[in-house]
Amino acid sequence: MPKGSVLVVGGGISGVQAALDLANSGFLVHLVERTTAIGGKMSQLDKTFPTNDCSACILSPKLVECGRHLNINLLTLSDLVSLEGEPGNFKAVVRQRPRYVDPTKCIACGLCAEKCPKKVTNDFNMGIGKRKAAYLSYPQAVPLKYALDPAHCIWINKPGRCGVCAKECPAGAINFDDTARDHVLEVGSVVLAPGFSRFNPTPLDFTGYGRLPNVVTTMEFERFLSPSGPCMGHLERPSDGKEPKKIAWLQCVGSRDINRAGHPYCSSICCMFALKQAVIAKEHSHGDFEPSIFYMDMRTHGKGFENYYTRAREEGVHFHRARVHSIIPSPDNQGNLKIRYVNEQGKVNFEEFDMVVLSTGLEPYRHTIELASMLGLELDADNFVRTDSFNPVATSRPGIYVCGAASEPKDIPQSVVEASAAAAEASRILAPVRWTETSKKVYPAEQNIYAQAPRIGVFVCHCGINIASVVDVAAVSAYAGTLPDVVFSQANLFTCSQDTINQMISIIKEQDLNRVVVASCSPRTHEPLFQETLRDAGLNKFLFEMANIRDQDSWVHQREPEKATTKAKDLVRMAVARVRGEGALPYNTVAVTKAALVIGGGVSGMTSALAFAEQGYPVTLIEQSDMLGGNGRKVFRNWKGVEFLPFINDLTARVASHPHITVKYNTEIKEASGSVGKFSTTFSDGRTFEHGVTVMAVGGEPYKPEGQWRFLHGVNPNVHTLLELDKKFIDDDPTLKNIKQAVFIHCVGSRIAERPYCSRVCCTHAIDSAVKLKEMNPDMDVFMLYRDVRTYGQRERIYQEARAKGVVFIRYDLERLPQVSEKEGRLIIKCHDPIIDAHVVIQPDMLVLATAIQPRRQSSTSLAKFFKCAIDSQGFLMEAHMKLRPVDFATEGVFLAGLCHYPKSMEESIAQAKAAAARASIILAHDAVPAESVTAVVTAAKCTGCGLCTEVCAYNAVSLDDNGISVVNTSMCKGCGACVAGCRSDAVTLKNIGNEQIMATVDAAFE
Amino acid sequence: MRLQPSATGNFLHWRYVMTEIDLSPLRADLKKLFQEKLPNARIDYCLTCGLCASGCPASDIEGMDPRKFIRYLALGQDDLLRNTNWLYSCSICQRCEYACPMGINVGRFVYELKGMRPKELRPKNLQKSCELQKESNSTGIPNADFVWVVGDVLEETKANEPEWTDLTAPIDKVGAQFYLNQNAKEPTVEPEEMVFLWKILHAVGIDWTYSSEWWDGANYCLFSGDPKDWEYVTRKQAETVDALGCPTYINTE
Amino acid sequence: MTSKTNETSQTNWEPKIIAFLCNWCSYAGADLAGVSRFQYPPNIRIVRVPCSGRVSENMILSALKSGADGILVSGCHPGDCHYISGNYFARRRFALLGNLLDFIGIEPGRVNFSWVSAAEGEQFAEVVRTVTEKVKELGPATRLVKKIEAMQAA
Amino acid sequence: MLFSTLEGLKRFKIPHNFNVVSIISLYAQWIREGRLKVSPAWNTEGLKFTVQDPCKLVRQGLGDPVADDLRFVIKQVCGEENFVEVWPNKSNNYCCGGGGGALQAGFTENRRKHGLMKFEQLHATGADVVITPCHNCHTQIKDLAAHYGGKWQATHLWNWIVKAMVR
Repeated sequence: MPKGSVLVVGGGISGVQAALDLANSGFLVHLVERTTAIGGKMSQLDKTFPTNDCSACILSPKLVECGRHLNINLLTLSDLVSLEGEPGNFKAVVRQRPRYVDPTKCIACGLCAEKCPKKVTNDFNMGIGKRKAAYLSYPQAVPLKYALDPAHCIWINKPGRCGVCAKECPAGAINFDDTARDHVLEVGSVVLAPGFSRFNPTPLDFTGYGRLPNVVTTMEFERFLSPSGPCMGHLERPSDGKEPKKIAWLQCVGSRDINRAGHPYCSSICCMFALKQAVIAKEHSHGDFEPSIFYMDMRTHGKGFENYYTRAREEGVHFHRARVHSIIPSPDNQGNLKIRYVNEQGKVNFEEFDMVVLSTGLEPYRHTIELASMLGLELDADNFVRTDSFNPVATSRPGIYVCGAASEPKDIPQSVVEASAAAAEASRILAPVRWTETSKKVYPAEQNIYAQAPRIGVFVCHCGINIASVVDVAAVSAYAGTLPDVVFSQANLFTCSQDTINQMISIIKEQDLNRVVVASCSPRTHEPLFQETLRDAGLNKFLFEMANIRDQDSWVHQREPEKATTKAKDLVRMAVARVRGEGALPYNTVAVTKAALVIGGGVSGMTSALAFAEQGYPVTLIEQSDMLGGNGRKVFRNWKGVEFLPFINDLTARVASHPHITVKYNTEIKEASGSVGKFSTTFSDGRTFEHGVTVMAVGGEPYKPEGQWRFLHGVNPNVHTLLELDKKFIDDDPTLKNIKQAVFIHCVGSRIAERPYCSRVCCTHAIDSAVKLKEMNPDMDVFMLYRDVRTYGQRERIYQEARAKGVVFIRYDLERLPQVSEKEGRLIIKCHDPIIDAHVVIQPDMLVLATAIQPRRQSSTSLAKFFKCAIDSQGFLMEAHMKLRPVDFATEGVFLAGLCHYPKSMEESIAQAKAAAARASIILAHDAVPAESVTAVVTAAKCTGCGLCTEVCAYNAVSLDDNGISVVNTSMCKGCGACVAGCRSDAVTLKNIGNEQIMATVDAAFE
Repeated sequence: MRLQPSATGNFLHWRYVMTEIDLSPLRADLKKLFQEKLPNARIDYCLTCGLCASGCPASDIEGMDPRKFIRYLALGQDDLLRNTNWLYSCSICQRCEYACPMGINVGRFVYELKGMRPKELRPKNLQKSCELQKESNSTGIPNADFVWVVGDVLEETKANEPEWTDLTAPIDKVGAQFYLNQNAKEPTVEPEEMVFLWKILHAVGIDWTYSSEWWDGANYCLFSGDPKDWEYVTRKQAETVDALGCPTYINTE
Repeated sequence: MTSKTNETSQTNWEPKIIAFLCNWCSYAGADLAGVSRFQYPPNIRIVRVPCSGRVSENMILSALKSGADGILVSGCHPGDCHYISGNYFARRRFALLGNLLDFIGIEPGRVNFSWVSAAEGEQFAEVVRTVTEKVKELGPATRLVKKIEAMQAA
Repeated sequence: MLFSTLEGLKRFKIPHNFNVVSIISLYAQWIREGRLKVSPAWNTEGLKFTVQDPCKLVRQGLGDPVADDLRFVIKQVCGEENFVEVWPNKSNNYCCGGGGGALQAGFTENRRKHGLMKFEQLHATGADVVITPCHNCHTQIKDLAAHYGGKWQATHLWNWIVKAMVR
């Protein structure tokens, strides 16, 4: 029998996500982290693109959950030193270096650091500023335990000397004789998420990095921006602490460079990273701030990225399509930097900046390379872990999976998708031993507060500077203390951080609180975290309210601090009034139907279905056409040259023959009802299918060129779209060889007003097609008319290969579209080459249009109705959170994968499909899932039996019993309150959101 | 292609300015020639990012910069490249290649194009310097004059400066440890500048010698772009030093 | 009645507006306005409700009674409602309530209804700006306000 | 000159049994070995020096090591505090515009336009003397001073070494 546990190496966002998915679906996880705390590079970020969320705010809930998860054994300061065995039965030896602080005793009071005399460069802040030898890597670290730095601690190096921390520590947690320990772990699978490191620009002398203090890397600049950074979020430049007014970002430092930096690939995230920093820096500085970005191609190819780029332009970020040779100190004013650049017309410009930020690229982490050689894993030409074209998380050794930037430079959403996909793969062969090595969470006994007078505790949050920079948090906290029934009020720097969470638990017990109000950010993101804290303190989790004084106050009234503070006081008073009237509610659950419905028979749909089936769950896969494969069948090969058709045929065969999968062709959904755990869907053939989870993989469709983007498509026979050209490749069309000249036009229908998004894959697809044509006939002239070449990540290799084969790239923009005309059937294309400022005329035998990918609008909208999921302005399905829940919908139990989410490549769709299955199998792994506790309840005496409530209820959860009194079925009730608003005799109310609570809240707004 | 009169009014400075290029077919003969001759030419790798132009002091001269130069090559505008006087503004200093992400050495193609110009169309006294170089040295003074000037200046120094009476400036001393080359400018125009060097070598006390033939270290045939001439002169210099049997060749720059 | 007017002279008087926002769409839209830092006037006080269908007529009248100068109820666009039909009921309910409000002399523009989705941060800020402007023009609400003149008597 | 010999021998595979060195590295070696004793004492009124890194000697020749030797010698000869560093420098320095036959080719206006960045760079140091260990740089930088109004004199190294020599 295989082992029911998994080893996850690496505690960054990818490792943490994989660990949570695995632990929540029934496996014991050993999470091995090299440093003293999990969070990885993301914890060093101030804000994250494209949502501008504060990184800590969306990361700490996951870290706190991971830190306190019963089935995650967190091993910090640890490395995997050896691994034997085969899939299902691995024996891993993990060496844990000494922390010199006993985690069970340390209460993170910080006295050891305060008193420690030894100053050390703070590598969390990228070497800017100092920390002590006794240290905590960052304020919201998980686990929140101090550690002694063996390299610098005086006592450890010369025993008997210093030892101040041991004297000062109130908990006696310091232990100088702490030694390394080896843990022998028997696990079923291994997931590697060791992350990446940033390119060190010092060897590039022309950047002046390392000699000119005001030349910094993006990671260092991020620490300047961060409120927990060296200068608390106020921008001060290193040389003289002055607030910089003009900053330049230089792109592609260490990437797309085969001369000095030796990295031919594109690091895929630096463009968005620089854009975000420019926008956020502009927000930090009050008044005139001029950010400029020097780039080759602006690569904003992810979901919501192109909008972000457009908004950055509107907000005054200057863009120069020019790379810079050298950065030199300005001769006249001290500390400034002078840049000479040439714009595209060849005009020489000089400009001076207060600071220059180098967008340094990503590199394989040297520990990953050591780890890979120890485990015998193959690396690719760039030293990243080699993965399979059709299984992006599988390494060359079975049973060991990889996710995150260790296999290719990628952004956080893609790393999170791959983490869940790796969880799916890791748990595939362990399905039979689910829940065998895990333990159940036992909550303390719940205190009955029914008879008690309200004793309310209020916790007001600074959220770093996000709230505190506008709202006077201390005043609000003091004011809260004066409110009736409020017996405790406290302000915190980060209420969602683990130490404050633990503090809350003890405060609730010590102060004997029976209701809690947290004034901080939005309940939509943080309510579950705080409700869990109430349960850990023995309090019913529904005795809780939040006052949203950040997203709905400090962030939106930044220029009116006093009014924002008064509003904050009102919101706290309203929350207190609301929580006062609330009572404890039961924890209802819904039994889970252990079956899955997958909608859409393309590659994503099939991959999800297989992932479910291989875990032993029955799946029904419905496809509207009569064939599986979807768009996958129309595409020829990926950029690595691997043809798709053999893979798709094999996948189709496996799906069609798998005992657990029922495929229904020519099937649509007629009607769907129910919610997580208990959906029931009726198909067009009238049959109904009960299932617990749903995965939507309805795919997308190519844009049909029209209007000014038609370029004679459908008029001249030699004009094709990429898919039409692929058809010729698949059919091995002999005429292609004797084409003398071919022209491709990029961005046909994408990145324009009607479709303000980038279709992500057409650059790679078009360039690969050009390379294919050149392979067939090297003497063929091929021209690519592009706006920005977005061959992100290692796809940059195909772009370089195309250029090497003589493909000519000519840039166009919206002001000067290529003109396509024909004379006696011959195509004539006129465009303008900006470099030599000349008009170019080409008369090709073939014109290929890289058309946009758009959503299947009618099928997405109709499905969204059935399953209540949101659709974005472009018609793509809208995930719960763009960054950290990229495969879930806001509606529980429904997941998405493939083109219907956003255009993506085949392997990215495969990763998302496996991820959707992994996230869904968390629900299927449980026999019951929590159902709505906030349900309606009828006071029989008041009910006149008019039946209005039964008519308005969309879930027919209300019915009249035999003597005409209405009764609510709590397992069906979703708590929308339509019946309560409709009832004329105030007979039915919604628990905790009754008319009294709402009216009390409204009245509280006016005291 | 049309001619654009240059500000200076000097006919030689008119520049060919592109207005409309017909790329059907695309005949980039020069590019193909360079690619066959120089395997890692990488002309096509160019990303047109402009980094070279931003680092080149000769950008925006004769309407040209390293990026445009490579672009004209890629788009087959060979006549313009053959005729541009920018060939003599680019000093082949390789600063473009130093930071270019694709490591393209633009100067290498400038060198080739300079060599392709028929000798009579090359700038007069640059070509003349190379011809003289092939005879003896870049300024063309007879070897005997060089030997005489060295001797004369040596005697004058020893006479006027008592502490340097034992100063030497050996010529054709077989078996000397160091061979010293000598730029032709000093003996031709500023002979006294050579004395400083002799004094230093004397103070250090090393065993050195000039040669009476092929003594000029310069090589204008590199600048005129003629590989055969450049080789001829270098080979002559090498033979001279080997004939004297000196193990170390000191370049006075 | 009077305590309200003399306490705030006409010029720097700031209306207080109660906003009932449905949790799934408009409340999320308000959050998005925050994340995108779209600034809007600080006069609204948001009350989170599960669905716009949860807001009944007497809640609005009681809010006016408590002294609200303006009311905003915002839910999902028709068809987007997380609870399928909640916003349809809300729409019909407010069409009828509008007639009653006119009848009892509440100026149009005091009680407002809008659709804002989770992706419409900008639109939410815009709705708040327009409603605040409208209510400011109308001046303080006096019709239904029933304030116990406790301070007055003491 | 160094590049034409070094590169010539390599490119045309000319057999030779000597190695080629720059005299600048020898100066530095001799000073370090004490065989060439120099002292900056002569520089009483603080004459300010800066340097040009000739492309053929540094970037295309022996790289940063010879540029470091060059600076070491200058500082030994004229006093560390009298030396002003230029930016960019060493292997990344600008070309003066005189090399590659530009001086001989006769396009004077273009040559001086090429040298404008070098002029501004040197002008910003405010140095009195620019050490130009290359004959083309020597002529060009002297001409740039004359043309654009620079106050420095362009010299070789050996004059100052002899001035600083301690016998």
